[in-house]
Amino acid sequence: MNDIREDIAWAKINKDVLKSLENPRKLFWVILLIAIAAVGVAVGCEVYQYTVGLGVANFSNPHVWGLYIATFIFWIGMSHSGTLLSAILHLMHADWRKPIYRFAEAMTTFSLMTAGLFVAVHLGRVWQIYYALPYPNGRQVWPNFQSPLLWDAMAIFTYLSSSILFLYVGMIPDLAICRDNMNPGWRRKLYTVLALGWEGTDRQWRNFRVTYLTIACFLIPLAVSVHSIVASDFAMSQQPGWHITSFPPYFVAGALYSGCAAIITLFIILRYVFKFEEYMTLPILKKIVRLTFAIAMVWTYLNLIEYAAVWYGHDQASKDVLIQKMVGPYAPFWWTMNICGSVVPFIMFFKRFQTHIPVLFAVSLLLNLGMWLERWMIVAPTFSHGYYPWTWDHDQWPSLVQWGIVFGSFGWFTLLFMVFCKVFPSVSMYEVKEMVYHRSQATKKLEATGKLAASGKGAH
Amino acid sequence: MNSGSIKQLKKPLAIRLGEQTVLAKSLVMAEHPFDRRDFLKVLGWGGAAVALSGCGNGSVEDGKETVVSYVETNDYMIPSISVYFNSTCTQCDAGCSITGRIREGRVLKLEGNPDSTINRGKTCGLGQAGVQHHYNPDRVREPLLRTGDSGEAITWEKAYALIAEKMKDVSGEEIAFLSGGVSGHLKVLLGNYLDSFRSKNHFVYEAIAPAVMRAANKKSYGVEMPRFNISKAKVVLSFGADFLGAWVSPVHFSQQYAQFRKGDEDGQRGVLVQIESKMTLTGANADRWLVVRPGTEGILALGIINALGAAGLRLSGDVAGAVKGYDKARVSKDTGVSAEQIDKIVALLKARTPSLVLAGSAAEGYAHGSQNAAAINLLNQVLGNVGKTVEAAEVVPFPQMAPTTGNTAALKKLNDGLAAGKYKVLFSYAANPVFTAPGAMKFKDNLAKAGFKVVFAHYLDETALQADLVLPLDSALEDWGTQVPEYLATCAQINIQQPLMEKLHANTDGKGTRGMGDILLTLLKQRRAEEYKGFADYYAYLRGALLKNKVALGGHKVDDDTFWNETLSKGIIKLEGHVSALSSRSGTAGLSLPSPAAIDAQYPLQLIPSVNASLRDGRHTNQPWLQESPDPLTTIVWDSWVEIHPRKAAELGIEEGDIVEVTGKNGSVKVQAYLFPGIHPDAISIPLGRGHEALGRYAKGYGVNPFQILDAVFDKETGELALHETRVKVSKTGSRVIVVKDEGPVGGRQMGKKIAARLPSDKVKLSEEI
Amino acid sequence: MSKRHLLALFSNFDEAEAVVQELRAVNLKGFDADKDMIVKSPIEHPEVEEFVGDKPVYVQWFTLVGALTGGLLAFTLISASQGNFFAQLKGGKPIVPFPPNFVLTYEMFILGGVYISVLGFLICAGLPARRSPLYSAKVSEDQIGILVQADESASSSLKSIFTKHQALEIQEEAGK
Amino acid sequence: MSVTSLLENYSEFRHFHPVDDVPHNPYKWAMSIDLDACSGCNACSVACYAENNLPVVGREGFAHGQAMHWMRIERYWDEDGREFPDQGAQFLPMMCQQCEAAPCETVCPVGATNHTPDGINSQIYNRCIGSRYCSANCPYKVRYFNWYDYPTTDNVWPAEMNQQLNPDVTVRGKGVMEKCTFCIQRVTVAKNNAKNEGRLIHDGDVQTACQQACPTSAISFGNLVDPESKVYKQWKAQQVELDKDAQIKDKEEGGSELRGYRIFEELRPYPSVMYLERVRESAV
Amino acid sequence: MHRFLRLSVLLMGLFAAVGSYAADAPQSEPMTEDDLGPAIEQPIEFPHVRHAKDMQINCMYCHTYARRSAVAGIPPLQKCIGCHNWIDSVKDKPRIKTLFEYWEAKKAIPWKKVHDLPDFVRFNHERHIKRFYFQLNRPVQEVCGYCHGDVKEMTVARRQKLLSMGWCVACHQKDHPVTAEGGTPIGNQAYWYGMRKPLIDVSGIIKAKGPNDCSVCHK
Repeated sequence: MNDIREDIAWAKINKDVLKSLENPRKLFWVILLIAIAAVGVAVGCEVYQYTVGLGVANFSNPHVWGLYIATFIFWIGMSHSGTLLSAILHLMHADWRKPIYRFAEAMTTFSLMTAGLFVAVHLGRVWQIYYALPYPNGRQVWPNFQSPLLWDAMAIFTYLSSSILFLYVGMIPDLAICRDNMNPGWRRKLYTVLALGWEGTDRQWRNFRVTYLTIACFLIPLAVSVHSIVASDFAMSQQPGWHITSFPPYFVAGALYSGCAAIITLFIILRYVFKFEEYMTLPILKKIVRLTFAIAMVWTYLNLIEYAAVWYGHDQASKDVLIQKMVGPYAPFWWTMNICGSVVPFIMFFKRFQTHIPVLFAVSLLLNLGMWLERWMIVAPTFSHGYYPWTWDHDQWPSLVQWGIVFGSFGWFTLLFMVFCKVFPSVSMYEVKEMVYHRSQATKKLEATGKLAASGKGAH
Repeated sequence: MNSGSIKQLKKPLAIRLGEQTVLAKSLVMAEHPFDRRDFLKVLGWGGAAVALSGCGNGSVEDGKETVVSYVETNDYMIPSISVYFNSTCTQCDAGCSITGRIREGRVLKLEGNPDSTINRGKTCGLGQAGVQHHYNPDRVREPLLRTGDSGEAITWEKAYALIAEKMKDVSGEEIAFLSGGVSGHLKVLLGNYLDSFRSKNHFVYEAIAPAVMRAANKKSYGVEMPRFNISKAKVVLSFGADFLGAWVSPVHFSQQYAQFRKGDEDGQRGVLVQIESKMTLTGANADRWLVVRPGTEGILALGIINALGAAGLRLSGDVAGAVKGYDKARVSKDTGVSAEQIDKIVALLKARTPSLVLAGSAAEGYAHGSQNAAAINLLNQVLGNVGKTVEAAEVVPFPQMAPTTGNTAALKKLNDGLAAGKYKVLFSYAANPVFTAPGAMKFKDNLAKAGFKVVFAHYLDETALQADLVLPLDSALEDWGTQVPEYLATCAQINIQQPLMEKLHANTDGKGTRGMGDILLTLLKQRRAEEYKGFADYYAYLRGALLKNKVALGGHKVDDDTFWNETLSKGIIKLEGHVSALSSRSGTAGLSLPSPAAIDAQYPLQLIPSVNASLRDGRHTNQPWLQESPDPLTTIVWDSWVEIHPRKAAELGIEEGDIVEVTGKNGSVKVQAYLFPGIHPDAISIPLGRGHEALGRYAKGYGVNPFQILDAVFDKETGELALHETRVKVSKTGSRVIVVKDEGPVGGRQMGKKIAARLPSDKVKLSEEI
Repeated sequence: MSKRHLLALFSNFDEAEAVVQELRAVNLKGFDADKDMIVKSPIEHPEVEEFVGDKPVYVQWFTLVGALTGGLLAFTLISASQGNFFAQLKGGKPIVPFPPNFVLTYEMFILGGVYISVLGFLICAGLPARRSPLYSAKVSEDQIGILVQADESASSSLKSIFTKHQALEIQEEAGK
Repeated sequence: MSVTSLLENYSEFRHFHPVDDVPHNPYKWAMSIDLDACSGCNACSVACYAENNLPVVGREGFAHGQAMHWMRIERYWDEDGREFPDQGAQFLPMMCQQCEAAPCETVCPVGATNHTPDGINSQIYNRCIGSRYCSANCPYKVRYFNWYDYPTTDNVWPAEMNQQLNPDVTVRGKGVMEKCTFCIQRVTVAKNNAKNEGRLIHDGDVQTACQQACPTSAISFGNLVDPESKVYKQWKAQQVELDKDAQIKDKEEGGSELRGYRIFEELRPYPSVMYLERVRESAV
Repeated sequence: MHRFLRLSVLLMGLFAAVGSYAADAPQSEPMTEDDLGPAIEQPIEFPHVRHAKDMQINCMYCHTYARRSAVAGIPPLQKCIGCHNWIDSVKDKPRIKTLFEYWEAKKAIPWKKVHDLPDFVRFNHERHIKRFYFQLNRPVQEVCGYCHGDVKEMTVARRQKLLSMGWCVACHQKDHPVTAEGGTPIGNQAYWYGMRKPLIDVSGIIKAKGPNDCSVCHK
């Protein structure tokens, strides 16, 4: 279980990472094709739904939202990992984030892009979506700024564009590396343009540092606000099971949780596919796993406190919804959700499994399943068991169209992510250099003061 | 913009229409009798429907739509402003007067005519759906002639010629004319037509008419249809009379019911006790709904009389004799109503007067139905309600126009005649016996024995499909006519039916639809050309006929045109009817009620074919609003169901949505089960009206037709079909469906929430309310 | 007086620092260490800023301005549009309700902050920039480059400073 | 200038209603429904179909819970475990309650549903983009979404039936939310007529389709700020006020003689429909 | 340093400008006031110029429904004939001949809609005529011209105004006098639309805006 070698040659870092941009292996194409096929399924479903009407998704009149909104929240939640790794850990000077934050940020961006599509997919009249945009128009009407959906739109737009900027700004030095090492061709032109003439001068680095830090500072409250606003879609409403004070922190914790789980999944995949064993080392994985476990416990706490508050409170309607989740038609999903979210993470408690890749891969998928179910279990049961008993419906099982689009969204994400990995370096080269440089400096200092033996290895 | 929609519906309507509308036109009318219809012409004012454009922003699109203005018009015809014409609803026989809202020549909606004493501006769901009868896409649009197995569209000329040819040498005995209940001038014309052949074979058939009650009333009170003053009663004891749903004149009774509940005079709220085996809409509104063993309603009535006597009410000798032996213990055993409950009812009846006892079809649909009705009427007499809450109704002083009420005995007679091959020509109008006759009667097979079958039809219903010649009829909103309702509310009245818009299926090239009156007139002209040559059409006939009796109709002071136009604008002619006194003798003669039959081991359950307020006997099933209007009690739509009591269902292992096979002696139907607490455990109920094999796109293939499996049992006295006398067994088929209904899976429970709240009557003071 | 550029590459920061210290101390005609010297490095190395000299960063001012205007803009825009002709009652709330407007103001505050920071970064860092006359791909790999510009006359002294500190490579701009 | 307008009218824009002295002037449309009179006959529901161009969704649609009945009649059974419902059933006509503090209005992202100055919760079909948030937030679940394009779907309105459609009411295409509007088209016409005559609408000038049809006259509709109107009198007699969230009688021992209540008052949407409790005879 | 401050101030100014433009845009006039609609071919090329300008016929003589109905209406053919029957001088003109052909066949003339608002819009001619013609005593051609442009100069009418929602709204948010000298107040103007106070200008004229509630125009 080796961490990154401190004496690794910087040139080797460049070489190793740039290798991931070379022509892909067959496996890549196979996965890409599968992803495209999945997107194709979703596009087909959407075209069908667009032409015929949302009825094909099998919603009913009290039960107006379904998997689309659930999956929307899921993807929004997924996006929080990037911010967590990049911004929060950046501010905390946790240098182990450096080899992995790039793909986490990419994940943020792409899951937001995926989530954004669900807004459109979900709308009854998507062709009128521009009605929801605030811009001066010939109708002289503005959208309703009181609607949490509009806050959502605003927050997601802010988050998406800020994340893209964050990703991009943080990538500029690497783009310069790519530019310097590419053979002439479209890629080189692309990198040349995107690198903006970065040369690593002191002035550039100086401003870069401040900017990066500033954006990181902004992103953290933004990320918290985004998911609490998504939570307020529900918490601001009046419905039993939604109108819960602890929803915003609960959502944020859930978001970080699912994001971390997804990072584990992608970490393992990238490590395997691009042979990044030297950078995405097991000690780093161990740290992510421990972080995930911690967040899992936070989430579990908030989840239980939500149930407890509902149970303890006097609101019979909310209580009914909770009971119905436990024993009603959604019970299998609800229990799976709780087991995946709160019990499965205990596997990560065992040291032996903290670096056990197959186990972790399975665990991370289960966690994500649990988190996806969590969103569904927030959205659906309230509809089928709201205030008004007359309209309580039988479980509205989503139609194949809904499943198809949800399925396709995973393909869409995979597609975006895979293309990204082949076009942009998915490990931050300059930051890894920084990391090994600073670590070696620290080691040197320790050696000099003779404290190495006492404190063990590593200066982080 | 329908300027003045509501304002005009109130009082000024008649004046407005009377003075401006019709008067203005009347100047021209003499020369062009058809002008009346001209200004109902559909005006192409843009598209018929206003649509939310599917895509895009709905921007201004110049030059795409066409505006068609009138060639000639009257001042009051203003585009985008509605005009209102009065007519009569023909969706059922109650004779409600309606006001049609007409815009740009299209009738859009039917409202109740506030001047009508029957419905006083109100309508029921069935009446509202009248426009869907008119605009129905499945209406027959041209005369159809059967050639072998297929039909062929022919012209009216050809059709008339064909009838004339077929009628050339048939005797009056060989003609049969089957119709639903008819009244007014149509009845006169129809009678005259049959008369021209010296035929007496007019079979007036209604599948669910209160014919047993008529006979019983005649016996008990001396009139067939007295007036029931629900609003004056303090207690209504109803033996299966669904007067809020489908019984006699539901809209009128509903209003009375509302007054009865409010206690308009003294603030004392009326109490409704409903006694029946299967809960009807009225039962659901009762303060006390008593489930009774099917067929034992008469026993209970006699038991109540007995108990009343025991409680101190003076009974005359013959009554006391008749009810002797109906002591509480026996009655309670026979009917399943507890003695305690009988005591409560007796106490209630004694405490509050006047009361009203109603005998409804649920009590009468047995082989001893007449006996049941007589026993129930006897209760009314004993309680002294006759003359108070049961009053003599006024009668329209034109007996030739009085309604010919339908019954099922006529069907039996016709069926027997058909089976014997007696008829060479059969006409059928406003009846669908192939659908509504009990399967056991084999009507369809017998019908084939008739030589030439002419069916006057709006739709290609089951009977029309068997016809040799189908003649398409105008809808009620396109046709002229007069009607005399059977149940007259406060005064005698003749209802006017007039076109509310131009014919939808125009008479071009000899095709299109025609009014029944016009057809009869044409047919009559084939026989008595001289007598009827003065009448260009039914409109002219009607106008002439009414003007002839102008004085009797209350128009002695005005000239013909004014009278005619006022009549049209009002839509009703109110008359001084004559009243015959009710007889007060108690009808105990011949009263003998059989003990409840032992349960048949093979067919243990009593089948109650229930009458749904909106579908009735199924003639309106093709109106999608009615199909989608949930049954009030089960909230099921678009399908049939069988109601089973949960206890029975548990015994049989049946759950909601199980497809069960209901088998009787005369066949079986497969239908979804619905567990319904409001039914006697020994009975099951299937609603009538669905299960069409024809009729149209909204009716065909939805549900089952319980008429099919009815046994042909008849009431012993009147010969009426005993609808409730079929015994069946129920077995599971193993397949299941999800019942399509409006109520959620909690089945109409409020789950502890205050949604539909209620109070006991001693907690409210209705007299202080507004 | 034409200026000429020199680029020297070093293998580690210690030597680069020494060079820089020396260059700042040296007094050459037409060479001002504050203006004419640029240190290029493959990684962000905060120490570089220290030894290169006090050069303030202004990005945070952009951030402040951007965030404040963003927030202000949002609040005015939203309140004004709510109070414009389409003043519509909704849910029994005032027409210009504060809580939702604050949420949106907050979002726009961040949006403005981030956007203008990036804009400020580009402006302050002089990006997008044209490539400087001397550049080596080694800088983006593992070497530290020091780019100086000075009068032709000074180039030899500069060169000597570089060589003294074991410059791996010295590039010289071709003379005009 | 909207900024100017904002500054000029700032205090108005910050006004709360209905806590204001006069919630709406001169009109506030409201209803009262007497459950003791309602017989559950469904006439109101069919009348609503006729007046408001409601599509018939057919058996399949209904099975999927996609029915469009703006006015639905609910039937409740007693829950005391009797074998037979010997106190009858309870019927409740349920339609949009036109809440004063409507939960649906605030959440619409495009402002397609607003409160009109006369207190009707209006639905602007063309503005709707179909996010269905309003329905999600409605405690009564009385908002209905067009899951399909009913106007063009087979057999909903074949060519002939098209002609019955009310030109004063938009035919909704797919993806649009709709609900009971208190027959706003009739209100508009009545207002127009009243204006022409230089007066306010009198009680009875405007009837909703359901009210007009109702055979038992269980539904009253009118102007709640007009002391002459029946609805005003009924509300007053029952001591029901728009901005109350509970009935006094519910707090008293042993109940009182008042029947008025509004559904889910405790959620404080301030519904504009008052129901009068059904009465059951205590003697039997 | 100063450079950056200057830049910041500039940026702030730019933002403020954009912001206030955006915030005020809904209140401003639409960009194209005159938006000439497409030329429309009508069954008869009706010369508005002859009738309205040369003959000085009041618009509402023919479009008689405008003052009592939501739609202005096309006059019934009867009305055209009513006059033209007596005008022998033009009887042999081709347009008049076509007119009589329709009349003799008793066929309605299929006019094309020129000002065709979307179906979900409820525009009431009556209210506008009442407001501006009867109440404020504005000349009829001006009142009709608010929306229809200068029809009296046209042969076949052609759309001259934008008729977009913003265009309608721009007028509704103007302060129009409630009464004019000699005008009669319509209705009991006891209430004001849309949370706005009525405005009383220096000369004491009460002014009010048009209704601003969505459901007034959208059905």
